Amino acid sequence: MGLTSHALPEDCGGGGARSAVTQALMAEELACGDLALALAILSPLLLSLPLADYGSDAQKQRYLPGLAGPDFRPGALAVAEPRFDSDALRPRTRARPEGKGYVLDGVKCLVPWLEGVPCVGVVAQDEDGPQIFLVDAEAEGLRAEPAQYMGLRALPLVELQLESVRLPRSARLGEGAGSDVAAILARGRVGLAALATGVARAAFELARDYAKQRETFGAPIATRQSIAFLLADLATEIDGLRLLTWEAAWRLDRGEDARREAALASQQAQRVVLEAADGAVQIFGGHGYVREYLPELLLRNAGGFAGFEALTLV
Amino acid sequence: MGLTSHALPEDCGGGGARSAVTQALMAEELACGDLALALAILSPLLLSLPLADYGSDAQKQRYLPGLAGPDFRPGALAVAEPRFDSDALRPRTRARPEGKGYVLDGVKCLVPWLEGVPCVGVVAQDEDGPQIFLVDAEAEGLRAEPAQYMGLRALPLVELQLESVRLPRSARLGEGAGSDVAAILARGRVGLAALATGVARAAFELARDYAKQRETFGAPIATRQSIAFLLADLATEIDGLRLLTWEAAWRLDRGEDARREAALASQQAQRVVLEAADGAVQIFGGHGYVREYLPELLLRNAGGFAGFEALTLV
Amino acid sequence: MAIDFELSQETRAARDYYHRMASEKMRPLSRRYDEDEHEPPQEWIDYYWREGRKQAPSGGGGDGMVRGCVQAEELCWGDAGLYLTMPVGALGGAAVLAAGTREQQTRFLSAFGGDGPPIWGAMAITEASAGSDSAAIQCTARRDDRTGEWVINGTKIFCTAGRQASLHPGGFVVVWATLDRDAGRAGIKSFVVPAGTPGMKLVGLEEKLGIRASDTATLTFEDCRVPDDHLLGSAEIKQRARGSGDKGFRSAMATFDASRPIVAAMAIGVGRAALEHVKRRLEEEGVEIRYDAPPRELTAIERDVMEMEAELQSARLLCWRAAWMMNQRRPNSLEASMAKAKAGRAVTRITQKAVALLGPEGYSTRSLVEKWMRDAKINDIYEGTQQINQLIIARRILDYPSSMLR
Amino acid sequence: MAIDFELSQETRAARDYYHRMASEKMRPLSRRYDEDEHEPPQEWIDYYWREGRKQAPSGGGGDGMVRGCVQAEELCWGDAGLYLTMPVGALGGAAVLAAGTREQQTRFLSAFGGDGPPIWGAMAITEASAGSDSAAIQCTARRDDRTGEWVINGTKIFCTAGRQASLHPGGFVVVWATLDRDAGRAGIKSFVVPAGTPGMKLVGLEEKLGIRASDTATLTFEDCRVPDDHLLGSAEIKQRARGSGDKGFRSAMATFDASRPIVAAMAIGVGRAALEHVKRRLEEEGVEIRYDAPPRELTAIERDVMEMEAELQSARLLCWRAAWMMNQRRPNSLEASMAKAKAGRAVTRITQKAVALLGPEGYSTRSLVEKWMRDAKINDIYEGTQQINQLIIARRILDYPSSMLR
Repeated sequence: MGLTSHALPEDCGGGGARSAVTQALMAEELACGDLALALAILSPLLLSLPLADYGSDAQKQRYLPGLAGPDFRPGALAVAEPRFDSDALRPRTRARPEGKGYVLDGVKCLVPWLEGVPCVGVVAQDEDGPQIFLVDAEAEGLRAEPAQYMGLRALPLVELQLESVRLPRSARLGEGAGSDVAAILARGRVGLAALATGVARAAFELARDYAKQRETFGAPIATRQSIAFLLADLATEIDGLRLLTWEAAWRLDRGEDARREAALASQQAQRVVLEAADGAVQIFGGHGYVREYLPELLLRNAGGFAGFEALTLV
Repeated sequence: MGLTSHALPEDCGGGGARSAVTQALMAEELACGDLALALAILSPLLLSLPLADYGSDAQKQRYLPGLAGPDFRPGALAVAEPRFDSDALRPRTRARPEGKGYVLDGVKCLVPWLEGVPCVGVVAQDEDGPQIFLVDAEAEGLRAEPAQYMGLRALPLVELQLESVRLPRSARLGEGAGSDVAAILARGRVGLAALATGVARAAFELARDYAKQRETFGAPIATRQSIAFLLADLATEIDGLRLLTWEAAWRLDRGEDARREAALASQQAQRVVLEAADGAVQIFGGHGYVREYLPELLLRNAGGFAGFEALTLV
Repeated sequence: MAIDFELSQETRAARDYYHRMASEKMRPLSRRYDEDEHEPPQEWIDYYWREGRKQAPSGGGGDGMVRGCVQAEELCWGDAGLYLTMPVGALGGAAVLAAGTREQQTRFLSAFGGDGPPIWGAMAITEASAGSDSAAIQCTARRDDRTGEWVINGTKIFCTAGRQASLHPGGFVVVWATLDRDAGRAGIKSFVVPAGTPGMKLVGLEEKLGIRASDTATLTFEDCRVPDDHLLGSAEIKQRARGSGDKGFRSAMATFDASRPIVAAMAIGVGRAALEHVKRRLEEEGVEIRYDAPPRELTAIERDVMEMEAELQSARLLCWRAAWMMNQRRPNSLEASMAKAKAGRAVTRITQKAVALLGPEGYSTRSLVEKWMRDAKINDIYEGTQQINQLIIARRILDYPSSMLR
Repeated sequence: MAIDFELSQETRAARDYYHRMASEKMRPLSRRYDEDEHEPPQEWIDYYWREGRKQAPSGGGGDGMVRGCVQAEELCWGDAGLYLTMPVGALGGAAVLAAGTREQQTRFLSAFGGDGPPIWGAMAITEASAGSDSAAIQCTARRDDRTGEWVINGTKIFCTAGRQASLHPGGFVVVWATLDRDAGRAGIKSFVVPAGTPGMKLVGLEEKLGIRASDTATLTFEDCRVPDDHLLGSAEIKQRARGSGDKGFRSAMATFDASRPIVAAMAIGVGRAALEHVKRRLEEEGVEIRYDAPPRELTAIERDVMEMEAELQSARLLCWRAAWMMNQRRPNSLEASMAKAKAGRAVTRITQKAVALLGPEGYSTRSLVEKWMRDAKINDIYEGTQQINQLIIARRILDYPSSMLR
């Protein structure tokens, strides 16, 4: 559909119009529709962007044509680990050099795993620090177990068990040169901030429309300052978050180091998305608590942003 | 006036009715009147309570009669230090054993220093950890320099310079046995929480009365939900803070370790007092910003609680 | 004035008893009945009916409401959804106690102490277009002078335990209906509709964010007839005395004054479950909370945990104060709303923070933290939303009638 | 759609210029004029009038409002109180620009570019019983048909720079007064009252929490006469067309739309001063801010500083957006209020947090942090309180007229 391939270089079969700002806009729009669907649609970027940036020629040739082609081909990146202090830059998943390759051991979680995913980029610690390893979905020793979370129920997510997964040296992204995982994760944080903006906006718009239509004591609840000011604050916070996100993306597009901006945007994102979803549930009252309406779904999705890592990239 | 002597044991000339809960009630009431005045009136407790709890017989005989007597005799305790990471339990002020006594060096700040203060308890690090040293106001090497802060303008506060202040061994509170400074400071934290409750209540009451009387667009501003709900939240938070403070004081009266409760109460206190004072300024609008009305004074006083340490004890 | 935070010995015994029950009987079922949303938790119901309620410590009166709060906290620490499925009179029973005659109380409530099969009470007040605005009730009750019966017509939503109460013989639903829509609050009365009464029909069950073990029913009443003496209170509509004559409505509100501290305590139980879980996990990971470290040395987690603890304890003390005032028969509607407002918000934040602090682990259904976040949020909504409670507090502190502040 | 956060080269040059001015000319005077509250900061005024305004980079137009914001931020980073004492047209000048004819603009404003002694413009709108509620203005203007003059009577409070503007010949105060109290907003008009006009009297100066270098005056007008052509806009009262005909009032509001981004930028300058101070002190103490550490490893201080930075930058971007929209001549009243509301609140919190983070050091008058906390708070109050801006935002997003949401 072009949504995820237009950003790839032309020699990789893409549209050659790489722009983090554009990706952020797209991520917000899609997430404003539905976060799970957005993550599914955007999943090819999880592989294609790091490949485009850091992949060796052989790696690009092998994987990119599929990801940039006319058929939808999902991608997967395994960053988070199922523990209390999951730290993307210091993964406990290890890539131990052995003979002519690596042996990977560890557990990853919150990995999007759509039907037909060809391979997954696994962040693991090797002798150079955190690096990404391209592991075929069918590799021996790799087990993808469906996992359930509070939200994102419409997205197939798995916990990945890696037990002595043997890989050739050529499976390391960028091979000898490796990749800059911190920079990739900064792109993931901006992506999360954009997704959060979308979810927050969806919550705000639902709440605003409901507040105008729902009457108590003879007047729409939006005419009460407690509701109206909550909506005003949400609108302001969401706009502020969007601008922070755009600025971080814009810096990325200029080739600047945007780790600080990405960190600030994603910190704000966690707060704002939760406030917006919680606010929508509150404004919907009892109806906000039932699955017949969307706010409860938004709250369940919003509740995960503190644990999400790189579910899309910009 | 009895306010500060009734808590002392009868054999020290006091009323024998020691109760942290009563002290907390008193501190709240006085601080609701005026924080600076409250600190002045309660200052004898800064010396008399630690003396009653830890003082040697000789120390009690020397100092307590004056503090418990019919005339007001101020006290002073020097805990905070003028640096960014002032830490009461790890003071940089040192008490170095030398010969038959100690030599004190360091700087203390935010020390109440009323006319006629006989001596000051200085928290300094010695070979046993943090200890309190009773230093005569006239001691050689001790210099009290008036210091100005954002608030508390009506209270004489000084920065204490200690340069090679030589003290006999008998100047250490509790002498050989020493004192439990952490426990004394926990009493100070409960005291601060009670004072904060008083300041917050003053701000709330002013704001409530003003909101009922001030009209805009033809109605009292208290009839607008944004103002009314702010007042409702402040009332709730202040009651919650008061209960936390009372509970911590009640535990102290039962002889329990209340450091955790004191820490929680003082953490809440810092937040609530600032929210209440800021809320009062906000509700007073332009009048909240001028010195003709009290909210600005309350905000300046409230702003210091994060830096205050043991300005009264319970 | 004596300030004392000590629970009575009997209440402490009750706390230990309910804590064991929560830990041994409820927690093991938590995840299952969260997932099987519309399945009644039969083993829990049976246990409670056959053993749990009978072995509960009793006596040593005087602190009844505080003990009720302690019980609610412990059991909701176990599972808030399961707590709401307990075979008890619940809000229905509370309404009978608040507005019924002694004879009605005996007639409708004694079976809850009996040895038949388990039964439930429930309260049906909310309607699609009357949420916070109870005075807008459209459900009608008309007297059939021929038979002396009340004929009820209307639809009620969000009726907690409405399925159990309407289906199992012996239980009942207290339905709020108006005798005269033009009379506003004065015309609103409550009626005891026994389970199985023809015309009362369970037409739907909500699928919810949390407290999924508990059923939230939609009930319709179509020419549903109950005998004359199923009306709680008086049938008289005090004409033109809107401000003062609405006793039926007032007794509903009195029910809320009594139930709000309990709801606050329920919230606190859920929040405590999440907080304790976080603290235990931190301990397991070797992370210590240093309570007397200077603020500038704390880690973000230490400060978060301390804030969560302070918020929870502050809510708990507000809750106990409101309950203690009820025990003293003092008016407590201000304090009850403070407790409810504070607990609902504090616990919403505490559980959201708990999920965030634990990262992917907190978000996974492998632990119960994500469930507690979902369960907690109901406390900000039912029995008066956050906003309604703020309104009540504001009116009290400003001394404004409801006409001045809406 | 092009999204670009790059400031133009000229604006960056202006930023550097004003930053140097702030750092070299304002900061050294900050504490002194905070303490000597009613002493005009003569050396600063003279410097600005004789050199500062003349050497300012100019040209490269198109981003005027953004540049105004950048200038305000830099100078208020220097000192917000001193910024408000600058000899400029300020809100008085803005009112003349917004509602005056071209001839009036030339007549009243050209002296600000001249070489006489320094002069000031000011705006007098607030009254004791008309704060947020500008339409309740009681100050009257009556036409003397004999002389063709306007005769103004009333008292104005909270008039920023009102002393300087009313005393120094060449300057002026724009006074808002009603031609007809019964006409509501439609009757409200603005008048240019030159400094020294008989009948205009400085009767008081406020002692304030912060921005003490700036004078906040109470001015009385007793039969104060100004010529016919000192009225800005038309004298006509559009009868009975309250919703639409209040152009005089509207131009006041338009002034606020234009001034709010500037006020937001001023707030941001103060907040940045405090934040930079905290960061520098932390650096001096060897405390590092690790931006890409996982949240669970952050210290409380690191998280606080990151939050402060994010809040400040978010406010700054909202401010620039509102300014950029003005440059594009797009309606920006929603965005201007968002910027003002966000900046006022963010900076209030940032400066309070800065004081708290630094403990006794932050509370002491030895550093400027405590002053910045006092200065910052005005931004939550003047030019529309937090509440007024929330109201404006809410009306816009809900598409409600003011009658629906008060």
